[in-house]
Amino acid sequence: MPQCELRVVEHREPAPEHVELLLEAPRLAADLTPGQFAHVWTPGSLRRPISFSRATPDGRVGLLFRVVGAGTRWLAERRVGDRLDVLAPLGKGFPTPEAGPVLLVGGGVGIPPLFVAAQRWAATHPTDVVLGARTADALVMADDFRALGLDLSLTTDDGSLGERGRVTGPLARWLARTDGGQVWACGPTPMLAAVAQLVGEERPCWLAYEQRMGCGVGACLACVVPGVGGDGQPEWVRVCHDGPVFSSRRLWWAGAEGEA
Amino acid sequence: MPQCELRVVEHREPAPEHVELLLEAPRLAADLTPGQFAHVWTPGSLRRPISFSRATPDGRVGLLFRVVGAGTRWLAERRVGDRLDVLAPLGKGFPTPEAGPVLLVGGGVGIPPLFVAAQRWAATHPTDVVLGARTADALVMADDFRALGLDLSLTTDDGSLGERGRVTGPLARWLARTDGGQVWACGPTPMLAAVAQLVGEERPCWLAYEQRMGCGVGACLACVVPGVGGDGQPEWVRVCHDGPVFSSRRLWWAGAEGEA
Amino acid sequence: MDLATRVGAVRLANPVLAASGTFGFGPEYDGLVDVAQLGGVAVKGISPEPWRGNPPPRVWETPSGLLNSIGLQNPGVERFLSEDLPYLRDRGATVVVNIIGRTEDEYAAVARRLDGERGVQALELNISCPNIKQGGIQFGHDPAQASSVTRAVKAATALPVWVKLSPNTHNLAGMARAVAAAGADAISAINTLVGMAIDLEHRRPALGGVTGGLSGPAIRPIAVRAVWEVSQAVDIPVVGMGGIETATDVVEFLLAGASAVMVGTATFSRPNAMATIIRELPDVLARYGFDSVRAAIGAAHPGRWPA
Amino acid sequence: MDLATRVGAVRLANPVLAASGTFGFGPEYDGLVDVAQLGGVAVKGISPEPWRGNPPPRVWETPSGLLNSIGLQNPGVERFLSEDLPYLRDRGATVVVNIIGRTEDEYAAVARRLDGERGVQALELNISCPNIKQGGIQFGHDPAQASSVTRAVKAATALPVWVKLSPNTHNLAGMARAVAAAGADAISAINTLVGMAIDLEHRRPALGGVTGGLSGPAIRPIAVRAVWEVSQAVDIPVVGMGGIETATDVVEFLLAGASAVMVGTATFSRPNAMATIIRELPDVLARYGFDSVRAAIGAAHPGRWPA
Ligand SMILES: Cc1cc2nc3c(=O)[nH]c(=O)nc-3n(C[C@H](O)[C@H](O)[C@H](O)COP(=O)(O)OP(=O)(O)OC[C@H]3O[C@@H](n4cnc5c(N)ncnc54)[C@H](O)[C@@H]3O)c2cc1C
Ligand SMILES: Cc1cc2nc3c(=O)[nH]c(=O)nc-3n(C[C@H](O)[C@H](O)[C@H](O)COP(=O)(O)OP(=O)(O)OC[C@H]3O[C@@H](n4cnc5c(N)ncnc54)[C@H](O)[C@@H]3O)c2cc1C
Ligand SMILES: Cc1cc2nc3c(=O)[nH]c(=O)nc-3n(C[C@H](O)[C@H](O)[C@H](O)COP(=O)(O)O)c2cc1C
Ligand SMILES: Cc1cc2nc3c(=O)[nH]c(=O)nc-3n(C[C@H](O)[C@H](O)[C@H](O)COP(=O)(O)O)c2cc1C
Ligand code: FES
Ligand code: FES
Repeated sequence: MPQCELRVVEHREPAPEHVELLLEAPRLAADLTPGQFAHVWTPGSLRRPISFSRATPDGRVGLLFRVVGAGTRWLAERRVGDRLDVLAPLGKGFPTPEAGPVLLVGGGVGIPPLFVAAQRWAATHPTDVVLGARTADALVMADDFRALGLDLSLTTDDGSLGERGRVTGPLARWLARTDGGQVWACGPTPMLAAVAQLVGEERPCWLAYEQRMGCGVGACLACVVPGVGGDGQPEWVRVCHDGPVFSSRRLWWAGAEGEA
Repeated sequence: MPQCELRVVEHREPAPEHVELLLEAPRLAADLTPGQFAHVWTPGSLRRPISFSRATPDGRVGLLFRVVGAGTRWLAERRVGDRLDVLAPLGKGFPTPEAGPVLLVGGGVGIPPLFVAAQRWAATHPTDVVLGARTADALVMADDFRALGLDLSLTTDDGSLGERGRVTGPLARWLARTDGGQVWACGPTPMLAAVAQLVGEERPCWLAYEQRMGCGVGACLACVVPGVGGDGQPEWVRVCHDGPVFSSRRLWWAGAEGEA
Repeated sequence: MDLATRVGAVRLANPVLAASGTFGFGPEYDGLVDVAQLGGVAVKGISPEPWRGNPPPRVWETPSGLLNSIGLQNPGVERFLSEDLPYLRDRGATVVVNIIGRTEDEYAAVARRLDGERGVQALELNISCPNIKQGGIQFGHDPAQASSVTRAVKAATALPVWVKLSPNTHNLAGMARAVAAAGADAISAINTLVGMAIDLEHRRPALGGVTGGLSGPAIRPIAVRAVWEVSQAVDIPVVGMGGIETATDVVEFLLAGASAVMVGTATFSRPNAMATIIRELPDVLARYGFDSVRAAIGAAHPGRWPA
Repeated sequence: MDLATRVGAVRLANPVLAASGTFGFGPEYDGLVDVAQLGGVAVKGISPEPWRGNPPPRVWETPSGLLNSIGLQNPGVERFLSEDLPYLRDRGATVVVNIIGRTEDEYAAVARRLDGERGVQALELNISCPNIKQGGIQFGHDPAQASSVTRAVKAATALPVWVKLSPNTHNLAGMARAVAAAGADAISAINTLVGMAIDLEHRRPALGGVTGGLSGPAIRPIAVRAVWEVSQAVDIPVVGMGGIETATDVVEFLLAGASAVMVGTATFSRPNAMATIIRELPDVLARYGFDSVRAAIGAAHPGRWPA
């Protein structure tokens, strides 16, 4: 988990208010586990956690983010040739899938880490993809998934693209028609809760979580969410170090507590 | 005393670690009194006071400063086309000189406001100029004064340019050889104290002071130096509003108190 | 959008006042700030006789903050009335006179002198300035003394009395309860925190007064917490301040429980800060679902948390 | 340049320690920070039994500052000893164990358990954390209670005891004198200030714990003042902290009277902050005319002002 200065080699705007920075980082591109993130320096007291959005064969990694505040605005202003100070790769990503089909369920800026997963495993595992967003404008990376030859189910809250509604619609249908398999999801916490509930306890379900972070490396205990301890009792788990990807069985679903 | 956004039209580096920004400001260029200053926005809690260094017939004013900290560093990075947010002109400048010779005594970055004075009055008043600095590198604007046809006495602490020593040497000689006249000075506070003492009470002596400022407009009472009240007793005077130019008679020389 | 608000009996066209000590008496900002458009102006602290204040340097910048050790220099109440008040009064500004004293009697003397003066809408009792050695400050953390000086001032004037609290205590709620019980009409919070900086080059404190008061965005979290605590401890209104720079900051203070706010340090950097805030406040309130200033006051208090 | 310093009997190779709660127990920063090169490491606050801490969100950024409400989550002293201490001990780090409790007995219990443990060089008594409701905090502003808990801990261990003070009081000097008289070997100053922020969108406090502790450069002027005050009030050494980011900041704390410093929040943004400071400290000391860390300690105190 080294600290490094990575050069920006491409600056894209895949959608309004969304920016993807491509960084030169051959070792990261090779070693990265899907779902891992970079803790990126921005001005102020804290870094910003951003998941990797892609890892290319020519040694680049991507960070795709929505501009929501001062930190992401500053990041969006970085230009080709600038260097980003990042701690990466951080956290535990998605596990190597078990045999059988995989469903990737991504919501909004939860989509990017799933694309890394698709890059890594779509060739060896039958993979379906459900992507959702509030509107067509915020549904990123669909073309990237298509370029891997994957079929996509798209949903938007307002019906401006794909099916009107939430990702849970296509998810429920996939669960109904598929035997076994596993579900990997990333998106807003309420979406993850809904996904976990629908998938239930039968099939493996892995979820990439968000929480406000301090250190990003497990030291400060800022980024906790409620998990289940070895004794079946609630215990805090750290998104930065124990996650951000957790088995749904490791998470405590009793209350909304911790769903920032 | 309006707040305005002035465009940078020229960026010069007259000496190492010194920058002069020329700003488009026709009204200021026409109305400015020598010794007045601009309170310039820089990032952080406070603006930075900088004296005007020149006012040109084609409607430009100058700010010449030494890079000493974060504020002046930020200012030094402004480029042609950028806009500066300034409050100007602020404070009371040098008065219109009385009949007779004028000696301008400038030290370091105290030199610039005296150049505005020379621009304004050298044509109508016999003017001599003493400029001093620590080293040749920090002695700015000598060529500007020469371009007005003025004779200069130069001093440097290390003798790297002109006479080795302080401005008080040439000043003492001028006082000895000149009947009447008046002395205008700007520079570090210890220099001003030495000038005031040498000139004494006989001749008018006007000094442009520095003090750490808050508001710059007379409201916060941050920028005080010890002055003499109407009753002959000490009273604080505000550099930003009552000055920065004071008659030496208005200042209290008893102690070092207030000599920041 | 309805920006009107009240601090007890004092009605304000909008909730944005200039904070004491940062706006002089108004004329200094002539041409830059139209005092009639502000919610009001709290003038520099006024004592019975002129005070000299501290030796310079009196200000020093810190990260997102400002240290000052003005030391409450002021012209005294008589010169304030004859020379300074007329500017604000003539322009119809809402004037809050910040008062200071070395003793209870001095506070009461200023209050008595201001009682009935045309153009003064309220008094703000500064029992919290960290910049004077004797007087003032000891009232700032002793509930009994704070209560007693409040009572003395209330007895000396019919004007509404706002008591300005110091954050340099662990017992803000206790202080608030004490002065409320003593008859305070409102509470101003907060004054500056005691801080200092060292001038490394000269190997001595950067400020002439050695320590100074810390203001600016650096202290905003402390100010928001103070407003939150005080507004839930007492029933009288709270005027919040500390590091406010934008309309968004104002909404944060309203939600924390402030009925009005003051802007201090921000004016140094942006003389038009208050005007900009007042212009942008309607949009920001609307963005967070409020249709008036009043609706936002205390809207983040526990009883009102959304499910 | 001689960077060595002492905090009482504890000798440090350099004056830069990691601040409690910001550096975990060391392994989290493995590969980023070499703990053996630091002056020392103050580990997360340790209680007799595990503590759960506060609900998230637990951090929120503020101007030049950080609010946290971790709530002292920790594994308890037994798991600390078996699982966490070995990493630091094996690398030869100087370890200061920050201890917390709900009662005097709990503090004493942790101290007693740590007494004689190999790899522990000192205890740091956290009587000042603003993030727990019962316990801890009330010691933070009552000299009598602070004195009593210090005495209890001293009686339970032969280890040097540093008492960490809260800035949320007007009586820092009194607190320092009380704990010094009770046998404290050093004073750590400061812990965080109580602050809060409102999440406007959700109309509720931004932190799960409602209020939190403010750290970072925003509080540096308050920390410098605290070190200044405390180091002149007592004869025991002071370990200064609050907003330190650079070697220049360290020199400011030394001149204010600190014998060593801790770096907390800065590590989040720049994990290499402490290493950079240690590397640059010799040059910065030299620039201001010092030939050792020891020469700079208290060099801005009144008795030593240059003429
Ligand atoms: C593991 C992880 C991976 C992420 N991956 C992505 C991604 O690939 N693309 C993307 O657009 N966003 C991602 N996010 C969210 C992203 O971190 C926030 O949008 C970003 O921190 C906002 O910073 P800001 O300064 O622009 O916004 P502000 O709202 O001004 O930030 C204020 C503070 O809150 C924190 N914060 C705000 N929103 C979030 C959030 N949703 N999660 C965690 N902290 C937050 C910020 O880090 C900062 O400390 C991820 C978050 C986590 C925890
Ligand atoms: C009326 C007046 C006119 C001035 N004219 C000039 C000029 O023409 N050219 C020039 O180079 N400098 C001039 N100065 C000094 C200039 O204001 C400072 O050099 C500048 O503010 C330093 O800012 P900084 O952020 O770079 O330095 P820092 O040292 O980081 O500044 C820290 C704080 O101290 C204040 N400060 C630092 N030095 C001074 C100083 N000498 N006087 C007042 N405040 C100070 C800053 O404004 C800031 O608030 C003038 C000062 C005054 C009062
Ligand atoms: C230079 C200066 C002078 C001040 N003078 C006074 C004063 O005379 N009386 C008072 O009650 N508060 C005084 N204050 C405190 C402010 O009114 C205000 O409470 C504090 O600065 C916090 O607000 P801010 O962060 O917006 O500046 C002063 C503050 C500053 C910066
Ligand atoms: C996330 C976080 C957790 C902290 N936990 C503790 C703690 O367990 N015990 C303690 O004494 N101080 C704790 N502190 C306070 C720091 O040790 C330090 O006193 C304070 O943050 C000021 O230093 P800084 O500004 O360099 O961070 C914590 C601070 C932070 C930011
Ligand atoms: S962010 Fe510090 S433990 Fe996760
Ligand atoms: S800087 Fe405010 S009065 Fe001069």
